[in-house]
Amino acid sequence: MNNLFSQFWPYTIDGLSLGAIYALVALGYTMVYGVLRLINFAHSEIFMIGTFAALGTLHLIGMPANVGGFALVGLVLLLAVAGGVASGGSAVILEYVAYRPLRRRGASRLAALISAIGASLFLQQLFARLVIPKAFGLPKEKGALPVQGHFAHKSDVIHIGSFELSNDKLIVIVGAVLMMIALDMFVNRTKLGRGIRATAQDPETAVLMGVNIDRIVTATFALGGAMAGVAAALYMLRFEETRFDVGFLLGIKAFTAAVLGGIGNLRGALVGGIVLGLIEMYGAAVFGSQWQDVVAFSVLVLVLMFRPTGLLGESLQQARA
Amino acid sequence: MSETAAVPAEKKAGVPTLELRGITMRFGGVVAINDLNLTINEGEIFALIGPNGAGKTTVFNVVTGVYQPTEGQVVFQDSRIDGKKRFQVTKRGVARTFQNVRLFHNMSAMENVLVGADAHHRTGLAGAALGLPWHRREERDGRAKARELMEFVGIGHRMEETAKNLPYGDQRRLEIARALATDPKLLLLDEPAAGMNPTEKEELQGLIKRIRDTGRTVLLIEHDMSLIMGISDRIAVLDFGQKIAEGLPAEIQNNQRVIEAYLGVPADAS
Amino acid sequence: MNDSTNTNPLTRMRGGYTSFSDSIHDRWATAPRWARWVVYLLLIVLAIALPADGIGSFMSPYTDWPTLLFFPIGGYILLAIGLNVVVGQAGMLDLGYVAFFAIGGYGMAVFGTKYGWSFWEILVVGVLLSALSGILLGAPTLRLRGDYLAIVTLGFGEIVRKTANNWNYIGGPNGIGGIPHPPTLTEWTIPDNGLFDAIGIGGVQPFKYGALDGKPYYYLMLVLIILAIVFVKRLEASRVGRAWASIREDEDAAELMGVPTFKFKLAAFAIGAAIGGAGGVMYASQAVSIIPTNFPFILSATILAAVVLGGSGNLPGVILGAFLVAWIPERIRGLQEYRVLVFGAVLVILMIFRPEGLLPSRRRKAELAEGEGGMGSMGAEVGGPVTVGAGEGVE
Amino acid sequence: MRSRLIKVVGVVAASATLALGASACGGKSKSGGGDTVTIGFMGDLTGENSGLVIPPKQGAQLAIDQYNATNPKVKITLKTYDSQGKGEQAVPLAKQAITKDKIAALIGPTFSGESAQADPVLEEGKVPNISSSATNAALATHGWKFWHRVIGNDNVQGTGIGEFISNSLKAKKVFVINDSSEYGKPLAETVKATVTKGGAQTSEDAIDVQASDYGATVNKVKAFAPDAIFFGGYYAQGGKLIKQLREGGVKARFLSGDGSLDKGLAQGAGGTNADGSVIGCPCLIDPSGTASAASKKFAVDYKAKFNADPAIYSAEGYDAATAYIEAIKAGNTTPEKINDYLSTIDKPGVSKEIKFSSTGEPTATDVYVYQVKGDQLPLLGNAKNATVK
Repeated sequence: MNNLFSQFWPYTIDGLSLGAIYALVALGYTMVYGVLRLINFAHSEIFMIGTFAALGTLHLIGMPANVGGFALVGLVLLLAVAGGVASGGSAVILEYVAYRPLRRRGASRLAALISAIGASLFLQQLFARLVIPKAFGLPKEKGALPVQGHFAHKSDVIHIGSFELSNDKLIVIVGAVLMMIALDMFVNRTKLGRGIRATAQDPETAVLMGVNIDRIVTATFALGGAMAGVAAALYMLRFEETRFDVGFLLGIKAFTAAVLGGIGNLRGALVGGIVLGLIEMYGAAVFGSQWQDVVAFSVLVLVLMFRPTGLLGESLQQARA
Repeated sequence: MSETAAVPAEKKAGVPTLELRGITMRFGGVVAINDLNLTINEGEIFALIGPNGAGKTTVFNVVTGVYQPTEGQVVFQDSRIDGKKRFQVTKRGVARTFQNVRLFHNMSAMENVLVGADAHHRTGLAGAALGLPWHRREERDGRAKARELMEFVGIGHRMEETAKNLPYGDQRRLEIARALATDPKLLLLDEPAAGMNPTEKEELQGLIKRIRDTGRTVLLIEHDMSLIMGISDRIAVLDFGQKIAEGLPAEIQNNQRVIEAYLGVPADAS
Repeated sequence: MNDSTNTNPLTRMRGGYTSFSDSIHDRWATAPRWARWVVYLLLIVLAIALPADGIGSFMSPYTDWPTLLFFPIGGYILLAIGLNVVVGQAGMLDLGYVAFFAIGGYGMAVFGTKYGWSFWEILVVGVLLSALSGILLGAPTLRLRGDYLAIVTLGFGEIVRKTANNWNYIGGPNGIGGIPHPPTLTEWTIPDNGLFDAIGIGGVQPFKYGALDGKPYYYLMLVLIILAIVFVKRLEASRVGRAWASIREDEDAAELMGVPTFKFKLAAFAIGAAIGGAGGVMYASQAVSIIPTNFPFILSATILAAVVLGGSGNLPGVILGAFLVAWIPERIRGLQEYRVLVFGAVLVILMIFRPEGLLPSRRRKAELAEGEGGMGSMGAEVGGPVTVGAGEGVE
Repeated sequence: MRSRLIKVVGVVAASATLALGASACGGKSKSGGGDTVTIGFMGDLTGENSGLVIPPKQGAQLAIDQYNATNPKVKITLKTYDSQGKGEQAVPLAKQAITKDKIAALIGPTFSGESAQADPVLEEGKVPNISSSATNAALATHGWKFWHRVIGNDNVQGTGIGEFISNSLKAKKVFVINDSSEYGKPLAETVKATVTKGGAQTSEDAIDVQASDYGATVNKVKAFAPDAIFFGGYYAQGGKLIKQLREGGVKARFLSGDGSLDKGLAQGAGGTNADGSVIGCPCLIDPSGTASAASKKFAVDYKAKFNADPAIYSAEGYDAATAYIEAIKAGNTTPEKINDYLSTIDKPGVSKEIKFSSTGEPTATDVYVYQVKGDQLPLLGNAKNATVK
C-alpha cells in the first residue's frame, strides 16, 4: 500500500504506457472478433513479427545509438511503418493460409481456433529455429533467447516531484492514442470502414448490400495487424529487446483487455487496455509483482460478473440484437 | 367462408387459468406492452391477434419468463409465475412454440420430443451414469410418450429423421409435439400456420382442437383470420402494445377499432 | 456425401475419406449387440498388449513407450474425454482446463505428502475437490456466453498456476516432491508363458507401482479411461446428454422446453473438472514431484486441440485426437528442434483438411457444416441468439 | 473401395509421412560389444535454456573424447537425451535410457525441476547420476543413493553471495528480487536471510519471466532506495531488469547468481548499464586459465575442440564425466559398481575437488564471483575474499 501512495505517479505512468500497448494489440483481437467472431490466437505472433521488423529496420539503418529528442520521434515513426507493414502483411497472409480455407468450408469457429493455435506455434518456432538465428547470425540454439537493439536515449521530459515522464513513455502513450483516433476515424468515415462495421453487425445483410466479405476480412486483418505492428514499434522503443515468444503473455493480456472493454468494440479495446495496464501496476504495488496477473484476471472475472459483456459491451449486444 | 364451423356453441363457465394483470413491458424508451389485462379461461382456445409489431410475441415472452415484465403480474393457476425461471414456468405447465421454428435442428425428431418429455423426469447424473432402474423406466416411458405424441400430431412416420430434414409443415408439428411432451396445461402457439398450405392449415385446425379436447388450454398468435375465426373461443386484439378489443370471434369481426387497426387507419383519428 | 463432380483432387480425397468414415459409422450403428461386444473386447485386448516392446520399438524409438502410454498419451486421452464433455457435448469453450488437472495433481501431492493418505483415498478426494472447484468457477461465470467464458476460464487456469507458484504452503515454485506411488495391490506376476508373451505382457507385475516400470500405471490409466468412457457414454445417451445437446443447439429454446440449462451446464463443468482432476491425481502419483510449470496454458490449448482435431463430441474421435496430439511430437523426436514447428503446421493443415475433426459425430458434423458465411457457430457464442427477445425482438 | 482406401491413406499421409520420415533420420545407437560403456547426458538440448546445457554437454564430450583417444580397453560413448528441461519428458527418457539403452551412468538432468521428477526413476533403476547444474537444495534431501552433483547448491551459493554483499560490499539496504522460479526464489530467499543476519535491511519483490514491463518492481526499488540489489533468476530477465532499473534512475549495485552468469546479461541491459554488476556462482568459468593449471589446460583443449571459450558449467560437465571415467578406469563398468566408486572418489577436477558427501553433494563449497565489464565476465575471485574495484 505504502508503495502505491509514495510512487503513485510512476505506477500510473507505467500503467498507462503498458496499457497503451495492450490497447493497440487488443484492437487486432477485437476487430477480427467483430468480423469473424474468431479469437485470432496467432495475433500475438503478428505482434512478434512486428517487433522483429522494427529490429531488422534498426539493423538496416546501421543500428543507431542514443537517439533522442525529435530524431527519436522520427525514428519511431519509421519503425512503426516497418512494423505496421510487416505485421499487417503477415496478418493478411495468416488469414489467407490458416483461416480462409476454413471459412470457405464453413468450418466451425472452434476449428479455426485450433488452426490459430497451430499457426501460433508454427510462427513462434519458425522464428526461434530459423529466422532469428539466420537474421542475427546466432548459433541455432540461441534462437530462443532475447535479441536486443538499444537505440533510444531515454530522458525525462517532465519531472515534477515524483511525477516523472520519460520521452519513451510519452511517445508510447501519445502514439497509441493517435493511432486509436486514426483508426476510429477510418472505421467511421471511410467506405471500407463502414463495410467493416456493417459486416461486424450483420454479415448476411452486408453481403446482400454488396459488401465483398473477403475484401473486408482482408482489410480487417491488415488493419488489426498494422495496429499490432505499430504497437510492436512502440514496444521496441520501451523495452528495446524482443524474443520469439514475446507475444505470448502480451497477447493473452491484450485479449483480456479486449474482453474487459467489450470485445468487438474499438473504444472498448482502448478502455480495456488502459484499465488493465493500470490494474496490473496498482495490483503489483499493493500485493507484489508476483500477484500482478492474478489480480488482473480476478478483476476481469469480477467485471464480467457484473457486466457480462465488458465495460463498453452494450453497443456490441445492441448491434447483434 | 367457414361461417358454419365458427363459434362453438358451448361457452366456458370461465375458470381462469392464466391472468395477466396490468402488464407493462418497456425496453429502454420503447413501450412494447402497455398495461395489459388478459384472462384466459381453462379449456378454451384463445387467440391473440394484431398487426405486426403489436406486441403479441412479447406477451408470449412475458408469460414464458423470457422477459420480466416492467410492471404487473402474471398469474397461472392461482400462483404468480413472473420472476420465475423459464424452465420452471415450463414445469408448471406452460409450453410454447416459436414464430420462427426453433427446433434442435441436428437432433432427431424423437430426441427433440424427448427433450420436452425430460422436463418432468428426475434422473440425475448418478442415475444416468449407473443405469439405475428408474432411469431406464423413465427412458422407456419417455420414448413411448414421444412416439404417441408424434403419432398424435401426425409425424409418426418420421421419428428417426433429423429435425432439419423434415418438411416445413412437419417441423411446425414437431415443435408442437415437443411442447406437448412437457405436459402443458397451457400451450402457447406462435403463428403455427405460418408457411403452411391450405391443406396443412386444415389439418392444423383439427390438431389444435384435438389438443384442446385433451383438456389443455391453447393461447395462439395467428395472422390467418379464417383459421382464427374457425377455432377460437375468444379473441383479444393488440395494437401498439395495447388491448383494443376482446370478445367472441363474431364480435371482433365487426369491431370498428379492430378494422381500423388492421386497415392502418388510426383509431383515434384526429 | 461424396461429391464426384468435384475435380479438385484434395476435395475428392476428403470426400473419399468422409464417405469411408460414414460407412463405418453406419455399419456400427446397425451392428448387432454381440458384434459390438466383440469389438469392445478386441479393443481392450489390444490396449492391454499395447505397451509391448514390439509395438513400442516402432511407436516410440526414442523414449520409454509404456511411460508415454501413461503420460502424455493416456493422460491426454483422459483429459480430452473430460474436456469433450464441456466443449463437445455442452458446447462451452474452456481454455483453462489445465486448472482442474493441476488441482487434482496438487490434491494428490498435498494429501499424499502432508497427510500420508494413500493414492486410492486421494483419488476419490481429488476427484471431488476438482469437481467442487469446477462448480465454484462455473457458478458465477456460466451465464457468460462463448468467448467471454473462454477468457474467464483461461484466466482461471492462470490464476491457479500463479497461485500455486506464489503459495509457499504448497511449495511455491519448488512444487511438491516425494509424492507417494499408489500402494502395491499385489506382487502377482503375469506368468511368462506363450500366450502372454505373445502379446508382450509376460513377466509384468501389473499391480506393483514403482518409478521404473510404466506398465502398471498405464493399466491403471486404462481402467480409469474405460470407466470415464462408460460414464460419459451413458450420460450421453440419457436425459443429461440430450439436455447438453439441446443447450448446444439452442440454449434458449432448451430452457423454454423445461431444461434447467444452468444446472446442466454446471454439471458438465463439474464432470469435466472431475475427470481432469482424476488425471491430475494419477499424474502426480506417477511423477513423484510436481511444480507449477507442469500446468501451463499450452497444455489447455493442446487438449483442446486434441478434442477438436479428433472430432469434438465424438468419443472415438476425441480419443484418436488425443492419441495423435500426444504421440506425434514424441514420434518425431528425430526432427529435434523442429518438432514443435512441424506440430504447429500439422495442426493447421489438419484443420484445413478436416475442420470437423478426423472422426466427427454425425450430428456434430451437421452442425459444423451449417456454418454460414462467417466462421459458423459453436454452440455457445456471444453473437448467437442472446435472448429469445433478441431473436424475435419487439414485434 | 480400393481407390477409396488409397484416398484414405492419402489423408492420413500428413502425419504418417512425418512419422516415417522422422524414424529415418533418427538413428539408434547400439552399445556394441562388451568393450563399450554408454553414458547418458540429459538436459534441455534444444529448448530455450539450451544455452545453459550445451556447454556442460560439450565439457562432458571433451572429457570422454580425450579418454577414448587414449585407446582404453573399455571405450565410452555419450548418448544425449533432450528433455527440453521438462520433467514430463525427462521421466520417459530416463526409463528408456535405463531399460532399453542400458546406460551405465547419467550426467544430468541439468535442471532442478526435471531432476525432481526423473531422479526417482534413476534411483529405482539404480543408475548413478551426476548433475552439472541442478542447484536446488531440496534435491539432496530425499536420501537418494545414486544421485550426485558437482556444483554447490543454492544454499551454498546464496550464503556465499549474501556474505559477499554483507562483508565485502557492506551494503546496509538490500533489495531482493526473484523470478518466481524453483531456482530463483529459494536462492533469493537464502541471500535475503544471509544479509539480514549480516545486519542489512531488506525488501523484496518477484517478477514474471514472461512479462515485459518490470515497472512495478522498479518503482518499488526506487521507493526503497537500496545500496545493493540481488536478483535470483536467469540472465534473460536479469538483463532486462538492469536496463529498466537504470532507466528508472536506480543506481544501486546489481548482483545475481549463476543463472545470470552470461554475456547475455550485459547485452540485455544495454550499453554500460550492467557494468560493475557482480555475479556469483558455485562454478568456475575460467577461459584465461588463471585459476589453476588444470583449468588452463581445459580452457585450451575446449577452445581447440569447439572453437569457443568454456562457458557456464562446461567445467562441471567435464568434471562429471571425469568422475565416471575414473570409475571406469578403475574397472567398474556396471551402474552399481560405478556408484560405489563415486562414494569414494577423491580426485582434483577442473572446477573443484571431485568428492561427494554421503548425500551426493560436492564437498567443495567454493563460490566464485565475477564482475561484468563490457560484455565480459572476468573472474573476480572467491566470494570469501574477493573485493570489487
